Amino acid sequence: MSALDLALRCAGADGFALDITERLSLTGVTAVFGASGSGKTTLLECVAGLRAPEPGSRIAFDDETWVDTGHSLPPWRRGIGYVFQDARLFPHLDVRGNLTYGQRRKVSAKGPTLAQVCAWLGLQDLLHRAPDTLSAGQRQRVSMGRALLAAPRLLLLDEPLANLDGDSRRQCLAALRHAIAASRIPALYVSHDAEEVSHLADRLLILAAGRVTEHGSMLDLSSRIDSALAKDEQAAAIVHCQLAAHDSPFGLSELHCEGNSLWVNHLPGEIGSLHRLRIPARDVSLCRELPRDTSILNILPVQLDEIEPGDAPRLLVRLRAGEQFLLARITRKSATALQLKVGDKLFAQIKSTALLTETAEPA
Amino acid sequence: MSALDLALRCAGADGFALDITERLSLTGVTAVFGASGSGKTTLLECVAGLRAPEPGSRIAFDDETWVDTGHSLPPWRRGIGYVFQDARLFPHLDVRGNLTYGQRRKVSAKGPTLAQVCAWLGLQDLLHRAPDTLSAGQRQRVSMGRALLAAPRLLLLDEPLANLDGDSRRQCLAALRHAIAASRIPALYVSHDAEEVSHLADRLLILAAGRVTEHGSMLDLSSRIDSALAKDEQAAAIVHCQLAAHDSPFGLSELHCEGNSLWVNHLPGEIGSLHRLRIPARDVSLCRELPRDTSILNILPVQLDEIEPGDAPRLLVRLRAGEQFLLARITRKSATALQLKVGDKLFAQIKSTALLTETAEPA
Amino acid sequence: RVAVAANFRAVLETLAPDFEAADGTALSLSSASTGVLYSQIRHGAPFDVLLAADSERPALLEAEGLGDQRSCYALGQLVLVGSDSLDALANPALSLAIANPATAPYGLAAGQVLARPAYAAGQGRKQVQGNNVVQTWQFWHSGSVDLALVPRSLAGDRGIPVPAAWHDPLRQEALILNSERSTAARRFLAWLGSPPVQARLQAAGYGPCP
Amino acid sequence: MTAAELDAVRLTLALAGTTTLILMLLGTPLAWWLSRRRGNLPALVEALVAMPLILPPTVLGFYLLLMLAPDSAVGALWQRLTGQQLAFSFSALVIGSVIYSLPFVVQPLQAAFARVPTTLLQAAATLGATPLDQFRSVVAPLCRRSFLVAACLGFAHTVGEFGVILMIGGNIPGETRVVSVALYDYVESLQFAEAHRLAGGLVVFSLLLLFLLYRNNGRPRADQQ
Amino acid sequence: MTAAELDAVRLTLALAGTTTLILMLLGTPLAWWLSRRRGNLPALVEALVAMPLILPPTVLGFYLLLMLAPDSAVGALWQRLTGQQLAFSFSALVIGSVIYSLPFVVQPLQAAFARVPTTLLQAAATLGATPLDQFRSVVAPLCRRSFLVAACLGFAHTVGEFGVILMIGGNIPGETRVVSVALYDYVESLQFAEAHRLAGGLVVFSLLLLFLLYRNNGRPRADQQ
Ligand SMILES: Nc1ncnc2c1ncn2[C@@H]1O[C@H](COP(=O)(O)OP(=O)(O)OP(=O)(O)O)[C@@H](O)[C@H]1O
Ligand SMILES: Nc1ncnc2c1ncn2[C@@H]1O[C@H](COP(=O)(O)OP(=O)(O)OP(=O)(O)O)[C@@H](O)[C@H]1O
Ligand SMILES: [Mg+2]
Ligand SMILES: [Mg+2]
Repeated sequence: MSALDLALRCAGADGFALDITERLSLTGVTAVFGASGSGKTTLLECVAGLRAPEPGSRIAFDDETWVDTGHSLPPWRRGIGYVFQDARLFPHLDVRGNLTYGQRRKVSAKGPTLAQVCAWLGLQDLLHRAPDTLSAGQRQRVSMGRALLAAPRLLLLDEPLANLDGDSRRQCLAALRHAIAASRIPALYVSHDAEEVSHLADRLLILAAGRVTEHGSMLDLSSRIDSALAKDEQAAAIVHCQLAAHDSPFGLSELHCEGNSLWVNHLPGEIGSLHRLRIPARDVSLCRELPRDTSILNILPVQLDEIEPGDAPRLLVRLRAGEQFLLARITRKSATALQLKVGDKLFAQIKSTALLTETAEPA
Repeated sequence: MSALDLALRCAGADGFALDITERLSLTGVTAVFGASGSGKTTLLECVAGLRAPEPGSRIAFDDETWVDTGHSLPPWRRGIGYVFQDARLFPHLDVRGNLTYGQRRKVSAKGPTLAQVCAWLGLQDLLHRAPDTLSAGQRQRVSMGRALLAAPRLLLLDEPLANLDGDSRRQCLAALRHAIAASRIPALYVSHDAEEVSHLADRLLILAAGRVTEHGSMLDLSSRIDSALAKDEQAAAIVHCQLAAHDSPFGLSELHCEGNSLWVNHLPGEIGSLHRLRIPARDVSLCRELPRDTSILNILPVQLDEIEPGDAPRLLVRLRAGEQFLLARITRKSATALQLKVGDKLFAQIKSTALLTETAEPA
Repeated sequence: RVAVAANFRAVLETLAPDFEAADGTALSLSSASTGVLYSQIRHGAPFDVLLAADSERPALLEAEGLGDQRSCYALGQLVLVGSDSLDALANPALSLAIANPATAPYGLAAGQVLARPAYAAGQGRKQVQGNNVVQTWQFWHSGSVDLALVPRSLAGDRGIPVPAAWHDPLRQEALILNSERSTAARRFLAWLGSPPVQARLQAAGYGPCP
Repeated sequence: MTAAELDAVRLTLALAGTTTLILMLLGTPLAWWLSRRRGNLPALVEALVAMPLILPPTVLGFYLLLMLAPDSAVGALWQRLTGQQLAFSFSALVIGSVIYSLPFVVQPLQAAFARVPTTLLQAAATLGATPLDQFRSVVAPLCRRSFLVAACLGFAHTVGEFGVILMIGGNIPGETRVVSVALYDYVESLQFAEAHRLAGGLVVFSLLLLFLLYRNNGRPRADQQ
Repeated sequence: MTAAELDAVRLTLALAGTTTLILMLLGTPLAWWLSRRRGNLPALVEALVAMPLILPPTVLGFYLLLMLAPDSAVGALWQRLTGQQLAFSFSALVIGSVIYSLPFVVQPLQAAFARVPTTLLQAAATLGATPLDQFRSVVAPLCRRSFLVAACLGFAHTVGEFGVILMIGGNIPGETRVVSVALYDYVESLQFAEAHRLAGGLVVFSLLLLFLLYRNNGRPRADQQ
């Protein structure tokens, strides 16, 4: 399996140093997460060859050595597509010129067409515009299109959706997912938005002060209550399900998960296909009795597996549903009132309106 | 009452034209909302005097005429603080030099001190750094600090938090709220994030293709199911409550709202003080019977007031609780199953973990 | 204040201390080409005496009423450097440098020499023009040309003289300019014309005025 | 070094220094104006500024001489105001050098000013900086290197100039006889040893000066944004 | 215009054109190198490039003449290679003009190159552009105006130059007698009417050319970022 081997050290100002020794699997999307100033951009720049790591560092992409002692493959031969945090459009070219800049220089014959990318990102009407007449969101979308059109072997995305409103964001996210899935380009994706990440990412790399604190599959990490991810307001579990039926009149689909039904927004796909669902911990509540006459469609029998210790006002609990796990965030007050303890049999209520988020690829 | 009077026309590329005739009240924060390219930045630039609107436009700030036929007060005499979408730090000055640039030129004696601003925004360790050694989020925070230190009469914020991770975002949001409340500077705040906006804003101005589609108080707009806001995934109602008790052992506070108790994260404040709570529609579910033995602490008896028409898979319903309103987003399937109709008496379940968000000012 | 043609400056500098010692008047030498000096004097340059490299421009200045007592202070002598014989002028294979006939009297004289029927055979040669005699000499001195027609004052004893009859006389004339120091100027010219000084001029390569 | 040469050096430094100072004072606002305006008038002014480049120095000097002579308007005015003759004075040299070297100062400054991002000026304006203040606190530091280049070109060119200076200065020792003219004199009077010495000194001195200047004012990162 | 003047004009345009072409070809990579490196060597090279500014043209011409003469290393090599003498040839004029005008081309280009944001070059590199390609597709278009300024300064200065040209060219009609030399001759030989005519023609022509150039190449927005 292809992988990106990193053994990196790269110092920044004021004693900051990125220090990473890691093997990143190169299928699908690896999300890079971390606080402001934790070294995400530095990592991407080292991988792109825009910043020189300290001597002794090594970067290898598949069997190709990119950086080693006394050797550094220049950026223009690494075959990467970089979407910068600032869009960095060429001010002397119009949107079309910017979009096709990489396309005209690409080495592989693959890659989407200009028309495709414009349709995905909604750029059709902007082609003749100069970059300085674009709004910030428009610039960001052009920058994404430019990287996609270069048909890279590795995508590096540095908060590409930061300046976009909800709708554009969803549209661009869909475009990215599509492009990545269609051309099977691996990607490193920096984002501050856990929800965005869970839509897209297969693996997660969490940085703090220049070091990797966690690295693993989205699935594993997201069902743990002690990961950095769990601290986030957007903490969510990911479960595998099978598409069981479509309920067209109501625009819903029925999924089977460990023998139970889950109703979610209509999913494209054939009956029997496998899907991954993201279930935010804050959308899950617990009852001892099966609730009736409620607007909540999705109720799963679960067993309490683990309770986050500590005396914060809110707790994360891990729930076992068959072979899989859910997370629920509840108040400590409720936990006490319900006298929750490990092993309890409970019902987890999940609002189906929250279950709208299928993650990256059919698992 | 002080107000910003706008009668603006400003053309952009490709037939785009900002066209606004509106009187914006100048107390607290007015959020400016709208899709990418809808003219938010254009509006702010016209107000700041960085872009010249077409002849015939008028801008008046309180009794001061800023723009009128044949007259335009230059930007440096408008007393504004502008946080740009791109940070626009001065590359030849270090962070301290950037922060104090406006401070050294301010006319009023008011405004926070350098030390205060650094503490609010976490800039203490960056003071001697050059802008090009900062991460994107750090740059954005410096830019905010620079605007605050200029002690402006009007703050213009163009997505100031776009590049920040969750924690920094919360910290900066708190800093902004604090600065705005302490110095009573009115602000226009562009954001794509409904949640961010509801924390901060008192009023909302929604733009689409250069025109105002909605303008009103956050409270009014957020309880309507037909507003543009309601379409957003983050749609939420805002309710007034009174602080009734603190439950220190569990880190919660009890609020009274129309005779019912609501448990929320511990709120600073005295018993009896008034608060505003944001209740996201997606966190509210409905039952016909009072649920028991559930982890959901907040259950309000409500009456169904209005159901969003149409046949989308999900509906927004408006619920009356005494004199106030809640919103709930449920599937059409549930609505049908529960046979919901206007006038029904129901129970609204609200996860208390979702109720963490007090809005801008004590109402 | 003496405005002196550039090619006479070096000689005058060696003589100047003598005059200053004898007369007690300090000399201030300003040099440029005669053409430049002419323009400057016409536009108010504060000089007392002009030592030109020709007779034409002092005459013009006198006619314009800017000075008087025009007199010849030295006679130029043309020599050929780069060959032992004047016959070399007939050889088209040898390149030649002369001063610009349009601006320099030595150039004019050189042109007259070359116009002699005896040297018609040399017509096809490569011929370059110096802006002035010094540049002409530098052309030859740097080795860029084979021959040069230059003043004897520059060539020293290296060249072979060209008979003076072959060209118009190269009268270098002085002019007393209108200024309050004209008596000192007259003393200077008298000193310049005195036999011991004239003898030293001849040693430096100038002929006596007729 | 002889006393006369020392005189010439002193005079050269005074001339080049004064000229550069005036050039910077005059050229900066002119370049700023040119960099922010477009249209026929600025294009014409720009072309006019470049004119001295086209004319051979002596010819330019000749026309300047006509302009500054006592019987000209400028010369007469000067004489009335100061009681002194303008042509063949140090002031005339300064005027000539300023005109002659103006393009060397204006052009690099203008190119630099034109590339200062408007966005930064806008940021400064919103922070209360008037246009003059914006120039002082943003444009000037960002264009530090171009100021250096402009001053160097202006200074060096004034030092090296001699056609104009010879013509309107008159090569008067201690008054208008600068190093370049002295050097010219040496070469013209075949005093090659002296010429080599003076030229060598000039070259070594300038080389050292420029080297130090360029080394310590490399390419500051800040200039690149 | 007389035939001789026409000859001189033709020659001047050929000389200035050739020189500008060579200057741009030579000066561009040199300026690029200087703008991207810092240290002692670049500072020294930068100072050396500025040297011709310091020396009076005739003096510089004198040294160049020594350098290009048949018995010098350069002159001899040239003669062996081409069979022709270098001094007093058109080629010599070109060499002299190139050396003399180099700083006018290198300095504005260098200042412009130094201000191209590295971030844009990085973006180009990630899109597959080699350094040469980056230069061609990003730097060159962004510095369009500075190229114009550099070429103008180089061209104009070559047109106006005459000290060096006179010295190494030898004022040979039709071969090395350019307009500036012709103009100088007119002034020197008191043919003022002709001088005025030629100078006037030169000025009007250049003014018109520069005016049109500057007007149509105003301050493009793209240059400002
Ligand atoms: N060019 C640079 N030179 C020196 N230090 C730098 C440079 N760029 C960034 N740094 C520092 O290195 C650290 C990591 O910066 P980096 O840009 O990688 O952070 P980041 O994780 O991308 O943050 P953000 O989310 O704010 O973009 C920060 O402390 C920053 O100040
Ligand atoms: N300088 C300009 N000249 C001409 N048109 C412009 C200019 N800047 C923006 N526009 C156009 O005007 C419209 C409004 O742009 P504006 O920047 O105000 O949008 P915005 O609402 O701020 O968008 P975003 O959320 O993407 O920043 C867009 O269609 C944009 O392309
Ligand atoms: Mg970053
Ligand atoms: Mg915007």
